[in-house]
Amino acid sequence: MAISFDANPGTISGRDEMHDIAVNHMRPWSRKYDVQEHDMPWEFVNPMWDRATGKGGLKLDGGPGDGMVTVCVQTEELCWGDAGLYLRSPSPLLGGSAVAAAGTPEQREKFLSPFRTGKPKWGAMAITEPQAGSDAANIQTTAVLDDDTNEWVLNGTKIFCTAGDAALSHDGGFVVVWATVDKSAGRGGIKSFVVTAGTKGIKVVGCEKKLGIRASDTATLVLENCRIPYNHLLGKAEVKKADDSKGDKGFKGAMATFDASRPIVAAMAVGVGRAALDFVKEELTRQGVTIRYDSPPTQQTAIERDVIDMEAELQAARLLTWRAAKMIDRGQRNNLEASMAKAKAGLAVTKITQKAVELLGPLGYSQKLLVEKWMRDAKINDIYEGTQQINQLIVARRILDYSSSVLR
Amino acid sequence: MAISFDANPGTISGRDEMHDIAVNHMRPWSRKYDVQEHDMPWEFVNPMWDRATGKGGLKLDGGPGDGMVTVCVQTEELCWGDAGLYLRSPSPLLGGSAVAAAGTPEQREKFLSPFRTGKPKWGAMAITEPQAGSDAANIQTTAVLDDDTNEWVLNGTKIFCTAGDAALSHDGGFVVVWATVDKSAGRGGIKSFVVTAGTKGIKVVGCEKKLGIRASDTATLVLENCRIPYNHLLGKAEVKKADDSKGDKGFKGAMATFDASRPIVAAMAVGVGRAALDFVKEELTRQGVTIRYDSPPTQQTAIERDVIDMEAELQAARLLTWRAAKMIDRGQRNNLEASMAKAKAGLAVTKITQKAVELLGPLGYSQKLLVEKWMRDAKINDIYEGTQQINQLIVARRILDYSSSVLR
Amino acid sequence: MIDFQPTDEQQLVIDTVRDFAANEIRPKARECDESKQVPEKVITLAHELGLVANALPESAGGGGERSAVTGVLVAEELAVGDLGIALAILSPGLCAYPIAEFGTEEQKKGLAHYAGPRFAPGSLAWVEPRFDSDPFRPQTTARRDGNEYVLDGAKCFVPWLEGTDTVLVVAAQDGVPQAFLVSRTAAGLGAEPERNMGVLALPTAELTLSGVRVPASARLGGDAGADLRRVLNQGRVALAAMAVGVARAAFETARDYAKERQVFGVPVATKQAIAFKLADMAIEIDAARLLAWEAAWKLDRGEDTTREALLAKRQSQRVALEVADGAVQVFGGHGYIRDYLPEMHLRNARGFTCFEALALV
Amino acid sequence: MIDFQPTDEQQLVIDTVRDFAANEIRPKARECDESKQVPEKVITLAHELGLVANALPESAGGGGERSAVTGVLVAEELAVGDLGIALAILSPGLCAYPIAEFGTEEQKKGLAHYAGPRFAPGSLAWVEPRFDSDPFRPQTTARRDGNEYVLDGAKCFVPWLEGTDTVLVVAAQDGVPQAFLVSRTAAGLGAEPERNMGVLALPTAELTLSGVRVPASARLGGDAGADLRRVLNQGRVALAAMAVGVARAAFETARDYAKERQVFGVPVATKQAIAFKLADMAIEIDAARLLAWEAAWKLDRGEDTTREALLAKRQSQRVALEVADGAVQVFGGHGYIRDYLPEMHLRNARGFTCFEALALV
Repeated sequence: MAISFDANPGTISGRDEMHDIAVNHMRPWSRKYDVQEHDMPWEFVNPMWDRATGKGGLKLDGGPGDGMVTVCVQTEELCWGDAGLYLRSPSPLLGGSAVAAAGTPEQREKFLSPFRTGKPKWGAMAITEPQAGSDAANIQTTAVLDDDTNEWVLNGTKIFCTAGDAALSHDGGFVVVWATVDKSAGRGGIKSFVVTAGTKGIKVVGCEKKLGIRASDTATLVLENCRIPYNHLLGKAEVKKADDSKGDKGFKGAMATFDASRPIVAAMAVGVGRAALDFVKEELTRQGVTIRYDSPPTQQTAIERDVIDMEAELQAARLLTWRAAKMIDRGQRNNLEASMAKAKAGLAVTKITQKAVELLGPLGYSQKLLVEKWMRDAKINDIYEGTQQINQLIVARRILDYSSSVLR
Repeated sequence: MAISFDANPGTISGRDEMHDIAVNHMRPWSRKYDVQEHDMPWEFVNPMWDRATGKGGLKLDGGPGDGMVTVCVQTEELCWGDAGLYLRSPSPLLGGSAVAAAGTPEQREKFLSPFRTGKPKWGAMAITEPQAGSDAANIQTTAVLDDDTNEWVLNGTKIFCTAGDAALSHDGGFVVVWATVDKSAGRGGIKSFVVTAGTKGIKVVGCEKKLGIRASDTATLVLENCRIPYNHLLGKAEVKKADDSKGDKGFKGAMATFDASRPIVAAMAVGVGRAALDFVKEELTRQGVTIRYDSPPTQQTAIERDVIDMEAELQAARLLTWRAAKMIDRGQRNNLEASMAKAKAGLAVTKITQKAVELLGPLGYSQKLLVEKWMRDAKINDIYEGTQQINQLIVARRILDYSSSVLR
Repeated sequence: MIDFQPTDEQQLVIDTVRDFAANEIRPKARECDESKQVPEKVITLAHELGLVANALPESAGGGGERSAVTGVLVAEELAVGDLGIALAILSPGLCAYPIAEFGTEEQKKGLAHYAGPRFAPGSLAWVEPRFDSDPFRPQTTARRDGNEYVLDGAKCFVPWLEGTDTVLVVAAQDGVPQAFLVSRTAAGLGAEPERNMGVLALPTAELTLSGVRVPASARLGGDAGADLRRVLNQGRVALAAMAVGVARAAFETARDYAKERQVFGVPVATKQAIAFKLADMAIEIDAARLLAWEAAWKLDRGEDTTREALLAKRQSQRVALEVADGAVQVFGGHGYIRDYLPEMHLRNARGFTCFEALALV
Repeated sequence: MIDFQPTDEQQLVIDTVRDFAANEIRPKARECDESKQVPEKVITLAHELGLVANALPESAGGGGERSAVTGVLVAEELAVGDLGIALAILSPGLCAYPIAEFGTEEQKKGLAHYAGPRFAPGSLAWVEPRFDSDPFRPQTTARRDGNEYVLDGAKCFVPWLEGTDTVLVVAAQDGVPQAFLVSRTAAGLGAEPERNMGVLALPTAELTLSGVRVPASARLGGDAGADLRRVLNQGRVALAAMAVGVARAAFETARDYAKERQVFGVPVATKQAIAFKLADMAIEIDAARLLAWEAAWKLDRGEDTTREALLAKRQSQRVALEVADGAVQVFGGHGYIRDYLPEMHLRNARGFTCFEALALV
């Protein structure tokens, strides 16, 4: 092992393949599905599904030990194409991550194998509730075991469920729902359950109208006596009563899903930021404005400095992302590094895309170009999967060695 | 009354007079007393004292209703000259503010009139203690009334006492010491006392070596059975037991001194910031670099933008300062606005002076020029009289209408 | 004397407009943003307040009380309600103010149109649709040809309300910016409705001018011309105040939400990370406002205000963006959805860097 | 494969230097800053670690393991101890590295001097004493005159340790930067000790060169010359790593203080305003480090690294300043006094924007 920034050939070919999809199947439809909010973007979904399920399939592995790095590189590429469409990718998405992380081999086979064949399908994860916000420990959705039928009965409301509508309205899809089996146990009572498309008692009551990523369906789900088989529980049913400052293995296990998903979200952010930065640089070049990396101090233009700083910030975010991803590939705990990457990428890309709009003047603000859209899309990365502030809090706790009860 | 930025003639002549002192009696000695830390800068003190006590005296009033604004304008001017020397001005300084605000007419006459005649003298205020930091309510210095002698007996240690050494080592000087007469009363027990130069039981045990404002003596004082007459207490002896969320009139009264002093500290900051910005602009002009306020967007240089932003930030800080000062002249409560001015000025000027060093390249970093000194001097304004964070806290409480127990 | 207190009359105006913004404008803000339509009824009601007419000469039926300081006070309060609607309400001033200040006697006859009982929208075409649009050096040109001027070029962000009949077009004549009164129906004038990221309640157009001919008398100020730099500065000061208004709207929305929203069992406003962010917003908003006031005060003295207007606009547009972005963060997930206002404030705030002369004081 | 893990050998070097910085350098930092003297004994001890010699060719008695990546790992750790002392320790490389990479065979004979058992300071004169010092376009000139070069100009921030016998002077020859080996005692060479805001432990000089004559053989690389842009980039990457080191020193100091310091009855680190500030510091430090690593890695591949070195240096010098300033704030009043380290970190951090080539990797 040695410090290296040389991507594996598999990573590079995976990136190139995604770039091809981004250019041919995403960019051409970006504006259409920004305007036609929530419509299913079949022009993107169909070829994406064909690639994923076709011969050769999508390469999701860059080679030995580089799997998650490759996923991040590919994610960046797709979100360079269009972050909203990316989130409508026919795939298990975060629901898949949860099943992969916490499911038994049988559960993985049962819920994930349909994604290798047939018609396009989607997975989703439902955590947030109307009154909980960032406070995942305060989940109100309940799961009660009906001993007679050996079924879990779920009740509650979930918001901000990305791809929740797509997941539930296409056969073979599923949503991983977080619910408590024992409110008195606090975090210890929180478990995750797989609810498949077609299950009775779960329904999509609406999709949010959003600032950006409008191609993505952000669903509100209501569960009313929604019954699922016992073995749709991910992990163990046993509740560990946890005092506030330690324990919580179950909850921590569930939260650990974020350690895997945050680098991916960070990579999404980097992709959107790069889209904007690439475009700005190309446009400046077209307009005859050169970015010098060795300009005399008194002659450097404000634009040059802006672009140089944008490049540095983007690369900083990207490297933090890869580092957090690489730790997964190495089997190292990356809770701190994942939150660092997410916090940095969300903020950096918010600023980069906002600056991109400014640098292009009136053109940047116009919907004739996609730059204004990228600014709107980018902002989600500063918010979901833990806001900027939540990730700062996680980083702070780790560097200070404080528990969540000491620093909150 | 109307919105106006037209200074009174009295304000302008007061400013000009201070500018004259700054140019002739401060700038020439700036570097000397930066190097000879803590030495008494007589080259500045003597002419300053002569002006203050001479015929005509220092004009400290800009005209009806503009007294505090004029003080701020003059303070800016003197700190444009040298903030370290300014803090060694032979005057009652913050101690004077406390006496003026909380003292009886007799006390004012007794403690302040010596400052109109004789040899140079100094006043000071002693609040901070080694373990208290920003927490003024946690003062450990005690004042006990000796009923037999009708004297207060003070015991404790004070740090960060600006001009404390000068105040105690020159006849007629005094230090206003904050102490508690009843620890069980919390903030309600905190009172302020005047300890005059020559009093037994108070001694200066050292002066801090500092980043900047090295001409200013920042003293550590130890009070050991220091006895002072009963009537050296400022305000009433009565202790109001205060529950944590309201009451505290005594403490609040004491804290109100800050409402008057914070605009002055803000003005000091603006003065240092202006010194740096003026110099940068002059130097750029000398070097043939022009700052255009109407440059074409793609041709604006990074330096132009830096300077324009520095100007805007400095003026923003100045206007917030004047507003907070003007409210005092109007008899309005300015707790919010004073902290806003202090927070903004401290931070803005920290950044302005840091940027000034950068803009001058190697020259900025060299001690051949004063710019590096101004950067060091400026930083104090982000720290004393409540750090940036303390003032943000005060602003936050006010805008949210939260007490100090709810938001801390 | 240095003072920060509006006159009693100004305070009355502030209070009136603040109420109007809260009760009439704000409730329509989201709906107008989504439907991309200006609310006719609100505009009519606002017109009855006489905010623009008061500043027009008495000879034209106005109040004769033009004041840039009063202008910024009004502009901020309106923008707290909604930026797009505020710009629509103030649009008559885009033609009327420059005519009142620089117009020939003949041109001033048109002022009554804007001071009258019916709302008459105005329009000013300054910004140009290129990445390096330079307000001091328009590329749109005006060439004298006999007794006419011929205008060529392109403009964007041109307010284009229903009922607009005249647009004041800024063009370089021999390198110097001048303004020309152009009829909406002039031959060679094309107007395409625009779609931008924000300010959607205000209809705007991208104009193309291909050999548009106007009579010599259509040049603002006739032979004397006009001081377009001053008009630009009036625009920058107005926009500075409106950016402050947008920032204030975002701040107040975020503050109220933070006090209400419970997370981990307490209002999020009790968390230092949120409380300090709100404190910074409040400080920056007040600071930016004072810069706008100072620039306005200087405009009222008739002095060159290029520097002060630039400083005020730069500062307030930065503050508006940061505050709106911060408000989105305070709202968390809700900040990203269009049921709440912060995302709209963010989109609106981002526009200021490229806005010029969308309103005047 | 993309990877962020140093080799086992590098990890050993990191651990060794980290211990050395903590145990030998840091305890001397304040004293050396106040006395403006370099600690001879520490330098000698550091020399025994062979940090520079390891990177020199085996033919000269070195370890033959020049690696920019190893260089940034070492530079950061040393700078965590103290910037001025770190620069002194690495100073032999200022002459030795460029000679090893670009020197003629004759010049390389001098390398043994730097690889030997006794510490031999090096010196490189790049920055010039003017506000717009431009490392790519030095104004100091070299003119060929017969079998000699004549050097004219001025330099500043020139490391000038006791025992320095040769300084490598960067000068423009026909507009192209080249480097020349100049004896400390050369006629026409003046050296004035400098006093700057920070980095006081390192003795530096301002040089004046008035018709300084050196033999043609003194040009680095002889007829072939040297790639000074590469040397500059090596300097920028080294400085980037050292800025990360200064930032880390400030951060770690502030973090430890915040956990200890009680205010209002709890450690200040439990306050979000402080805790979030520390979190931001940690994030930015790690991000800046990775940029420095990437630039170093690219240097090791022999590619042009102008862009990456610029990005890394800009980012890390900004981070160093912000973190040091933040550390002063975390310390409050104590941050301003010289009994604690943050004020020194702030002074040192501020220098990076004008530093060039004070150390090389």
